[in-house]
Amino acid sequence: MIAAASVLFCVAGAVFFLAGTVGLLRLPDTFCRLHALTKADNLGLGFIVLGLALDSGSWAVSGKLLLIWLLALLAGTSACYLIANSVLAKREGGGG
Amino acid sequence: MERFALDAEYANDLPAMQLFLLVLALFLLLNVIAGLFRIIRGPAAADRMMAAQLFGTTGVAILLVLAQGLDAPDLRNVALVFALLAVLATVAFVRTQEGKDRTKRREG
Amino acid sequence: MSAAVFFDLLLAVTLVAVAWRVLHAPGTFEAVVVFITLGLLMAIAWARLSAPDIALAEAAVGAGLTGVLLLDTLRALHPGAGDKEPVVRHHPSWAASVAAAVLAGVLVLALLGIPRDAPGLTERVVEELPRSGVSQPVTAVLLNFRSYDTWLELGVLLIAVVAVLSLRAGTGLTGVPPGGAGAPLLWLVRLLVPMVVLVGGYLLWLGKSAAGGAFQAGVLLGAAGVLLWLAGQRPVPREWQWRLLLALGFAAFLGIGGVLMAGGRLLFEYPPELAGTLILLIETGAAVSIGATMAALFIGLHFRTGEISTGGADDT
Amino acid sequence: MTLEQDQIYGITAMLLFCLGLHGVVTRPDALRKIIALNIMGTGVFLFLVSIAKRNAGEFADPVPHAMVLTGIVVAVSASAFGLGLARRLGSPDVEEKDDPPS
Repeated sequence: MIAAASVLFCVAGAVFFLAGTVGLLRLPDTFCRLHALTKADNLGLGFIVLGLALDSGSWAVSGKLLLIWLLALLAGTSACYLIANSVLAKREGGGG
Repeated sequence: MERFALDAEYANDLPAMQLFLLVLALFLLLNVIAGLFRIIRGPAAADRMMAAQLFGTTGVAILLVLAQGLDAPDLRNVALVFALLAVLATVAFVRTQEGKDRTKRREG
Repeated sequence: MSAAVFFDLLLAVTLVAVAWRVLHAPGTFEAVVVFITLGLLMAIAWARLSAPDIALAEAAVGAGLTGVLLLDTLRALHPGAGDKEPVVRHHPSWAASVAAAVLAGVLVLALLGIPRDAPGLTERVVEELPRSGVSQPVTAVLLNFRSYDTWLELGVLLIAVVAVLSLRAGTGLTGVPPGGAGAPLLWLVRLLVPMVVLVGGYLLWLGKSAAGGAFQAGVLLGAAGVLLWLAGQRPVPREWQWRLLLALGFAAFLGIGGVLMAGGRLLFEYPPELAGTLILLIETGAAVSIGATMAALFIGLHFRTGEISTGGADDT
Repeated sequence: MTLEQDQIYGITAMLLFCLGLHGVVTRPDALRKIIALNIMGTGVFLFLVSIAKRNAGEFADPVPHAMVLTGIVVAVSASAFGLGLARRLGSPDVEEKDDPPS
């Protein structure tokens, strides 16, 4: 039962990563792509972490996985913000 | 022929969960490879940097999956370091872009 | 074909293709970003080859520091480039390509000719491991069995810093970083830097029994310094403090080796009951020095961007 | 003949080394030369680690691992020095290309 749930969460995470990659490749505009990127970052890794934590069956491992997810969340969100900001600044400042 | 621990992996007699985790890692690696095309196509520097950032997160996922699949807990620390420092290149990129704008303004 | 073979083959092909693209991308910025990706893929390769210690170092160096150094230098070389990509005229040479291909063929044949059952040094290390003071074989090799190498390597790092600093007018490391960091960046750095230092200390402690140690910890400390500089924070150490931090690892080796020799032993012949403590001492010094070196190498390159207080002749 | 894992990565190592060497010789700009040198180094490291993995029992041969670990840190220091030199010399061989808008 737990193994099934674990596999299910991991597959869900993989689907979000796939969605992020497809978005990265197919979406027409930089800002749209930023949006796709954060989705994949946050949800894909979150689901995979959840699945792996279930499979590990250890609180210590689960805690570490959660910490890694939170750090990746922080990095992804701030990177997205910083890049969007720099693109905006360039559009306004450079007029192009 | 004498077989060592690793060869069990190559000989395709893994437990189901480990096999699933390896396939999952493989799928995530394919995602990175597909994403490489965005870095190659660009067009703007920001697009390339963003794709690199996405790879950082996918890399964290691959390492975590491998840590479990290969039963190598040390790899979780590698993922931890990646999660911590993935943003470093982006910060450097953003700061150098600002620097460019400053120089341009000074010249213009 | 099993999933593991397929994973390795796919990763191997990707590594070669990515390396080719790094070298042949028309734009230099693209080359740098793809090179950062190569670092990530290498970390996965190290993970597959049961080398988590190297994966840790690659994660910190390849994905962190090298990328920052390259991006920063690209900016310094093409300051007015804006969103334009610097493109380099490149004349392909058939002779060089053929020569490289022939060399690759010879090397691959030689590789496949290596005998498969050569023992290597694993057994010797396992034999000596209980007397080394640590339980992690790589740390035992680095800080006990082959401590000469590690000691002299710290000397090489010291020389590298001196070389980088000698390239510019001032010799100081107390320059002013680029200003104007926004509030979100400052917030991020305030959150991240203590965590990076904490994880560095964790890896240093871990080194005696699992993947980790002075090198991984040191590179993380260096990355923390680079992050602070990028966020516009002035380096805290004064001039003499920089020198102390940079020399600490080399000096720790030298001091402990000297004491051992004075006590009638060989250089770095640790008494087995003290070996663990001595190794931790040396590793702490080495981690601090490696961290200071990595930060100094980055900060030391800034003779054009940051206004250097002691020199500044090169400032644009 | 089937390839073992260490041979897959060993061959990759050789190819990376030769690609890097080719780059060092043919690329005119200093920055790309330094990157090419790093790829050569990566090839050497990968070769050493793949050799260490050959016949690995409980763990891989730790001696090559220790060498590569120091090697990575020395490589980044040498690269920093090379980049410093490149900054001093400038790069005259560069022309600007317009980037299409995003």
